[in-house]
Amino acid sequence: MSDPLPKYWQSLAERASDPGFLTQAQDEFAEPLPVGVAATPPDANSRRDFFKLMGLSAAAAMVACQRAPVQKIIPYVARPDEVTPGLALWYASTCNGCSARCGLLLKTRDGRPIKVEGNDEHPVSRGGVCAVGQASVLSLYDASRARFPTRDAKRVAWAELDADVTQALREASDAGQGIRVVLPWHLGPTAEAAVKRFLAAYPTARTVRDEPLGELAAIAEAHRVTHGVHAVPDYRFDKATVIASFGADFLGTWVSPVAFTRQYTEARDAAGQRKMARHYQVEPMMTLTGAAADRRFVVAPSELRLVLADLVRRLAVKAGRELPGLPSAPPLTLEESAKEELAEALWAQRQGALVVAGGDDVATQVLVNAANALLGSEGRTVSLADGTALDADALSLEALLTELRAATVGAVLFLGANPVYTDPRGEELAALLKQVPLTLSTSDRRDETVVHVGLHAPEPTALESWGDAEVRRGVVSLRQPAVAPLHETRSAVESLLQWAGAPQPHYDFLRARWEAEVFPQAGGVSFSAFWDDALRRGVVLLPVPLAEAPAFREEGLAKAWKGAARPPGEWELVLYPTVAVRDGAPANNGWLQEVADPITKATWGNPACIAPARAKALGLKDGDVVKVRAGDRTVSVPVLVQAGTHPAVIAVPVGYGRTHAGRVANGIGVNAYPLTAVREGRARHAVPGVTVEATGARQPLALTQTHHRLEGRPHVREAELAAFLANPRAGNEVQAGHGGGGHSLSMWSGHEYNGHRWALAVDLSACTGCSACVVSCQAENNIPSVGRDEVLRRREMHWMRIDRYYQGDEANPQVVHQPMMCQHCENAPCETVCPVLATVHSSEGLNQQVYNRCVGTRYCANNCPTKVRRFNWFDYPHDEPLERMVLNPDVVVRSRGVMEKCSLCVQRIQETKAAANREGRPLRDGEIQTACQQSCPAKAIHFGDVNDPDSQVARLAKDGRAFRLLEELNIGSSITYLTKIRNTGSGSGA
Amino acid sequence: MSHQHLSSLREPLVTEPRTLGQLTEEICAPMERPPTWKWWVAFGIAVAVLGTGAGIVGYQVATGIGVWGLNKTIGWAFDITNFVFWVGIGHAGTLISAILFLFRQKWRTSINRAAEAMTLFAVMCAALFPVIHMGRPWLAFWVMPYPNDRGSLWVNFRSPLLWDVFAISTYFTVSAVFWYVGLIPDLATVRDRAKAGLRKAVFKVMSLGWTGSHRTWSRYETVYLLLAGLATPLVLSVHTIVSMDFATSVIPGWHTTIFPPYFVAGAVFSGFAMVLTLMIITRVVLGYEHLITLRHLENMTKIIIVTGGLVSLAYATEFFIAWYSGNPYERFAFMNRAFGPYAWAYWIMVTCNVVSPHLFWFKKIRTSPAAIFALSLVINVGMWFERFVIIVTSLHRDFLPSSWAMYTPTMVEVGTFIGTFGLFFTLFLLFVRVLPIISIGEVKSVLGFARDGHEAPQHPPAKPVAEEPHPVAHRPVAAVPLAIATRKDAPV
Amino acid sequence: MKDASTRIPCRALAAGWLGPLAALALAGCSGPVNNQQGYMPEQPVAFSHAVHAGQYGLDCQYCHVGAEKSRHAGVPSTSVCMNCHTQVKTDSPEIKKVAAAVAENTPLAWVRIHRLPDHAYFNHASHVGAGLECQNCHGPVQEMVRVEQKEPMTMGWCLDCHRETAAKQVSAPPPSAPRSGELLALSSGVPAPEPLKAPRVLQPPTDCSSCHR
Amino acid sequence: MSAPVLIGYFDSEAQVLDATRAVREAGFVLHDVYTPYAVHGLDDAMGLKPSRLTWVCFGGGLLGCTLALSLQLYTSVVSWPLNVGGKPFNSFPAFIPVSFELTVLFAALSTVAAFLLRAKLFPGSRRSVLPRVTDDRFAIAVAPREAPSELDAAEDLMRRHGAVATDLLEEVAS
Repeated sequence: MSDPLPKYWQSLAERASDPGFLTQAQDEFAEPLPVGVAATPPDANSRRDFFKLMGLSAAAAMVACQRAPVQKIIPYVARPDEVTPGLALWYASTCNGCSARCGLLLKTRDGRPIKVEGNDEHPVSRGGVCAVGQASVLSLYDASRARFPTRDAKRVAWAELDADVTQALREASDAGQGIRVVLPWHLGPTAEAAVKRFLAAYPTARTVRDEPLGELAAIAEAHRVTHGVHAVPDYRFDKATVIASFGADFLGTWVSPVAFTRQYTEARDAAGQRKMARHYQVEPMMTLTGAAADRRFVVAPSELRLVLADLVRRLAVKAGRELPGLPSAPPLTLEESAKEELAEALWAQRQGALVVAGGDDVATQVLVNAANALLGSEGRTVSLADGTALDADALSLEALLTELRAATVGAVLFLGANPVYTDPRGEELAALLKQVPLTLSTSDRRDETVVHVGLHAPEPTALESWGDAEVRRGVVSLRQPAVAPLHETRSAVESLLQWAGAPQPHYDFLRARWEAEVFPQAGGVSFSAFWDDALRRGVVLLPVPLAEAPAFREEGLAKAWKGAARPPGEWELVLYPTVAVRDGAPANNGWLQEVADPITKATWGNPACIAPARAKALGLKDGDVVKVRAGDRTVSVPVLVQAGTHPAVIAVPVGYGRTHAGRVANGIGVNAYPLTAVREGRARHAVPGVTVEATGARQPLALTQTHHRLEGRPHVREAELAAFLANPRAGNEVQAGHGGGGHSLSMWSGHEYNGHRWALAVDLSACTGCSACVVSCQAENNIPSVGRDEVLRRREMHWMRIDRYYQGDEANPQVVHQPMMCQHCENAPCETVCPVLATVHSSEGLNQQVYNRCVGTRYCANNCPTKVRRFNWFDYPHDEPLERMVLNPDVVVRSRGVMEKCSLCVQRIQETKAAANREGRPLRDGEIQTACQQSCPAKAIHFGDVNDPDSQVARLAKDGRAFRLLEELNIGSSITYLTKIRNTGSGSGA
Repeated sequence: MSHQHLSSLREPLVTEPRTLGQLTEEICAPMERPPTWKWWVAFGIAVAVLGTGAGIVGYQVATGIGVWGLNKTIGWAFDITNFVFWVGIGHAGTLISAILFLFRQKWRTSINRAAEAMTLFAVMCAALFPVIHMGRPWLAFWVMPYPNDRGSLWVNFRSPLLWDVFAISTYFTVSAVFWYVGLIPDLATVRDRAKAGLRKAVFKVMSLGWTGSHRTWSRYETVYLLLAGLATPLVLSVHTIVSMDFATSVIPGWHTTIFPPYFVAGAVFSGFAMVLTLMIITRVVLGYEHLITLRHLENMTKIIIVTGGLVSLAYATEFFIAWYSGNPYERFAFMNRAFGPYAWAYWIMVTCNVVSPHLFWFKKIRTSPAAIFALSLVINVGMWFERFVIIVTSLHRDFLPSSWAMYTPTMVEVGTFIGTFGLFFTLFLLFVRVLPIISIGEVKSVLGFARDGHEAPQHPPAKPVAEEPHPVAHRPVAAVPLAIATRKDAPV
Repeated sequence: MKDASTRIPCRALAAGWLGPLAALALAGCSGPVNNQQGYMPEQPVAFSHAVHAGQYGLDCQYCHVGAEKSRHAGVPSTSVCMNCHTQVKTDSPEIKKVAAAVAENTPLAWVRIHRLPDHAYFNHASHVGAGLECQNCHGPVQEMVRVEQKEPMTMGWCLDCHRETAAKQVSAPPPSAPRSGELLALSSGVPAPEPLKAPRVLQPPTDCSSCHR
Repeated sequence: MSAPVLIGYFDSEAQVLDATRAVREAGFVLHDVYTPYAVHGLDDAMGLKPSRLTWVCFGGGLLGCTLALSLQLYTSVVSWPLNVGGKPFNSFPAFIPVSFELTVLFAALSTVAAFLLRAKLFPGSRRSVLPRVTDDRFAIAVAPREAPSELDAAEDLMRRHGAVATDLLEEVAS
């Protein structure tokens, strides 16, 4: 595939060498016109160039009266009924970004999906969407996607491909050779049905389940051991009164982070419920979840299981139970008091407690099950009955490799799996695939696995295809396409049905299955009415009969003790998924690459985290490249000195170093998957006994924040739960003025705001820092991704960022996240200094930035005390025609040389106001939602009219927890922050 | 009628006094001769630097401000540093001309013309930066208030940048007018010396028909005095307003009331340093040692000691106030200046601006042109760093630690700065070639004072004067051979 | 006798001082760049608004369907023409062009006349909802055989109307869109929402972000 | 009018001062004195009144200040009042710098313009210049009242006060 222009130029030289730069056609503030009123593509004499020349030319006055070039209007020949140019259509759907399957609303304008929002009616995700879900709309327009099926990298027709596949499958089947379908765990019931039909068609066919990080597999396997069910339970953090997590990043990446974040926030709503679940986190490295924890203990990865075993032993003692073969605790680095505190806290709450663990270790999960069983929380905070069963008959990747080595496999089909990249045995797999007669992948791009298979039958993205999901028993959601497939692609379900000899469109298959299986459960008269309603809502709640979950069995427990000794070796490697790029599947996405990791604040790469003490001892600084050796594999990676990391740990994110993901992700970061250990046939992402050596090379890190301490400044305020319950202003006593005592002295009397007055309230207690809002803002407001070089120059363009500060001991600091956007100051320092009135105040209290008036002095940004203004240093690329489709036509694209910043989603304010006006009614509180607010899984952001005394924002602004930034400057910020409440004290709040 | 009293102890302002005619000859001769190879070399270098700078600016305008090293936190650095630096340089010219004129400091006469020219050229260099630092410089005209079809969207008169627009353009205009008015009599002198031809035609137009009429001289003196009186507060206001770019902001390290006097003192300080730099070169190259005497240089070094002291006091006061205010952001900003990542720049500034001027307490240094020259360069460097320190160290770490960042200039920024020196020296070298760089009329009047108090020593004229009839207007006059006959008469 | 200096002082003075001033004034006077007032290009089909909207009195929104609910009034899809012209004047060469376009499924490329710069947001629905006649901005289109831009359509022109309307306290016409609950009330007998107490007084915004965002 | 003018040339400031005073005391009409630089005391000697340009300067400044304030008030308060940083439309203190600058600008430009107009200085002036008066020579021009005999008397007077040459011109411009 040819890339006419690199989306992210790597250097200025590269950009400068673009010969067409000055004459390149680009409209100033170009707004792609909707299909119904399409304009001709701007020609070489666009207005901006015209101005450029005019400004530089001495003959300015003479040419100023020239007319602009002719534009054409291309109307539809026949307009589809539902499309009115200029009006958005929303489709309820289900996310396919990870196994969580959150409910979505897809916004389309003139036939193009332009924004992903959460579906408030979805009972699990409840309106939240994570960064990956938000970014999926950009992946839809990814220019690196496969556009047609191929055989040996050459284009073929679908019919031809189908003929090939069917024949090869038949031959393999006839020869008794295995047919192996490599799949992820969660496909959704309908897709599973299609798989079953395929397996039924070919007796030698079996599934191989591959999940890059093995977390679900470990949980399901542990439940097979302890409960006899191969399933992942439904976790209910909202019902928990104390939470203990052993390395599970359940707010960031583990199982269903969006749903868990909302549940977690509710369990910890100190202001609303006057109580707060205490959260213990035991982990080897700082995760998003650890950053939110009240009590955090840093242990080595190899110690996690030991600490957990010790906990189980203590709980058993408290419960007065004898567990077979319980050894006495080996010596641990974790103090006795901490271990006892943890056990005591959990035991005090018993059924309200919830113990979870991350990682791919089955024994650890077995211990977790034991702990939950001892506490009696099964069926309450963790419910196996409401969980999802996973394919129990699936082969492991190791089994597939064994078969391949024995040459007993006749066909391998990869459906949404990329093991050549994600598995340490990928190289061997790739080599073995060569001898298999039929190899095929349905990946949406020519990825690392596709290059080693013969046939490529590309799938459309989730936004172009049908599907369904059941994330909790009785919660069934539909995925419907928001746009017809952009390319010559076909969904894997349709392909499987085709190859199974039962060709049927995906839609028909889905609808038929729903009619046969879902509708009877839901009850009702008319299926078509039920179906239409299901499509409209996106989710169906089925009545759930009482189910008895199998009980905990102690058999497997003894096995979990084994191998408890801490392995030798100086370093332990932890391979972990980041909040943005996860296992690497969505890597080719500029929004995800550029959103800063909530903890490390790194973009465009995967630096290895090491502990500050260790870094000091070794003389390593941020950006020093080290060589990590695990067995015979080595990877060179720059280090990042990360507070809260265990001194023995080097933690490297996976998902980077892609070679065949596309032009955005290729070559960004290093691929850490090869360092994964393989033990007992399983890929293990905690690798003890690695060596780390400095290379002396340096590779600067593209960080968006380089100073991590507040320097004693009161920008973030927090209080202990007990103190807060006693005094709602606790922690918030620091008032304006350098020495206290707020002042409202001013030379001026200010302006009155008689109508609306918009404001935000941000709850620091709820915010986990997950950064979904950052990506949502980027999508809504046409914010460019600027690339690694520009981030290195500290020029990221995000209108909204999340400041992350550390307090206390850098070995295990307390963390606070502060979403930071334009504060819409009443007395805005930026406005006063703009010479051309490009930024002034609106009558509704907004600090407006008028891009087309801006001449770009940057004085406003200098004078902004919160540094939220962003300058267009260059014309950031919006030149890939496909990727331009994602632009929001209600927001202009800014040209170079102008300042931009958060507008509080003024386009949404106006759209909703205009709608209310047309209906002749007043606005309702909560009717307008900013993009950041909408996507926030924790519902930490509230928008509204402070002039309306009944609005939530007005109430929050008067709350005891409310404070505003830099009040002593008398800037009159419109953004209210609410103090962060922690529950670290012993026993007072739980 | 009598002249004002002059002490007999007073040293002559112009040594080796000579006749009026010799003086005219001496000042005008360099510009009437073909340029020397030295001039050509210097001019060639200056034009090359200017051309390179223009190319760099063109690249920047075509590509975007991104070619500079600025970022989301540091929105100004080299650009505004250079702007303030050049505006500061531009201060001494009008100050020497206007304030010293009002204070009747007759010693100004040898240096005021060149100093004023320096002002103009420096202000040109300075004015370049506010334009090219814009993201969209082709829209720079939007800072002017003019009626338009945007509902008549005007400009923000509350913005210090807009004040700057008015201050800098007024300063440039008034300085140019002041300079030009001062030039008119000398232009007439050059006109009357020139043979018919292009030179004569050009100077004829430029001298506006000046005849030396005393009725005009009398009004001229009034105008000159008025302009001096207007220029003096103007000079002070310009740097005051420039300082308000910072002082009216909210950024710790910028938001201080001491800035106006501090900036004015700094500007005078740096301006005099630049005048010294240029004058020392000029007097050597053009052989003006007797016109720009050691006494001139020494007087200027004394001003440098005073203004250097003022600047030092300002530095100290800033620190004191930062501590005394109790404002933690202020305190941090100043600690960060002195001990933060840009401490090296701060200590360069202190060394150059606080320590080095004190060397002028030594007479030996004060009277050694080479030493003065070296120190003037040191002070210029120091004053550049002062602006850099104020701008960059205040911005790079302000209120929210999350946004703290570092700044490193790019070659484009350095190149642009060097390019402005090309512009400055190109203009200055042209000025040296085409206009009398010393005010002939004023030096003549000073010569009169000198001559009245001291018996003029006899000495041969500097150079034989061509035996050609002096041009006498366009109307032939019958009885003027005498005029030529008395040309070489001994002084009366 | 008169010296040259006393003969022509006025002319010379004028040449000396006013010349450069005049040059400056000329250079500074640049007309509104986006003002296409009077623009009347030829269209691919000689469609006459005078006939359709004038003579036959077709409602503007019969063809421009988006005007009431969307930011775009919308140019009608080609098939809309064929609603009538499958029967009417089918032999006209202009109609044949349209019919051919429909048959070939290729859209007609009309020349855009009224256009605001990309950085100016304009919403037809808000203006139609506020009771503005199309002619207020588009001129007497029903009299135009070939459409031309009548009004300057500059920012100042927009603002003048917004300011005047605000000053005059004009009331909005009754809402065009059904209010929440109204349709439900019609079909199911649920109590209808409260009737509007008073017509809304138009508050045309003059905030920058109303149009620039 | 073509009355001849008598020119006397002098070599020094002192002589020309003496001669001027003498010519005027003798009752001759002093047309003008031409000098290469501004000779102090010559105003007295010629009996010139103080210039009224100071008033022009004051008026210009007043005009500039008024215009500046009116412009700022009109644009910020009347034409399109905008809420800038919460400051009132009439942010008077912020209007002072521009008012000051325009005051100075108008004062300076109007003074110089008035001077140039009054002194009839303009580009393209073709006025004749006496030889060497812009170099090292001083000249007194006497406009005779009546007969040529007067001219002789005047010439004699100037010669006595040190004139190195005299000349008779039909007319010179002042």
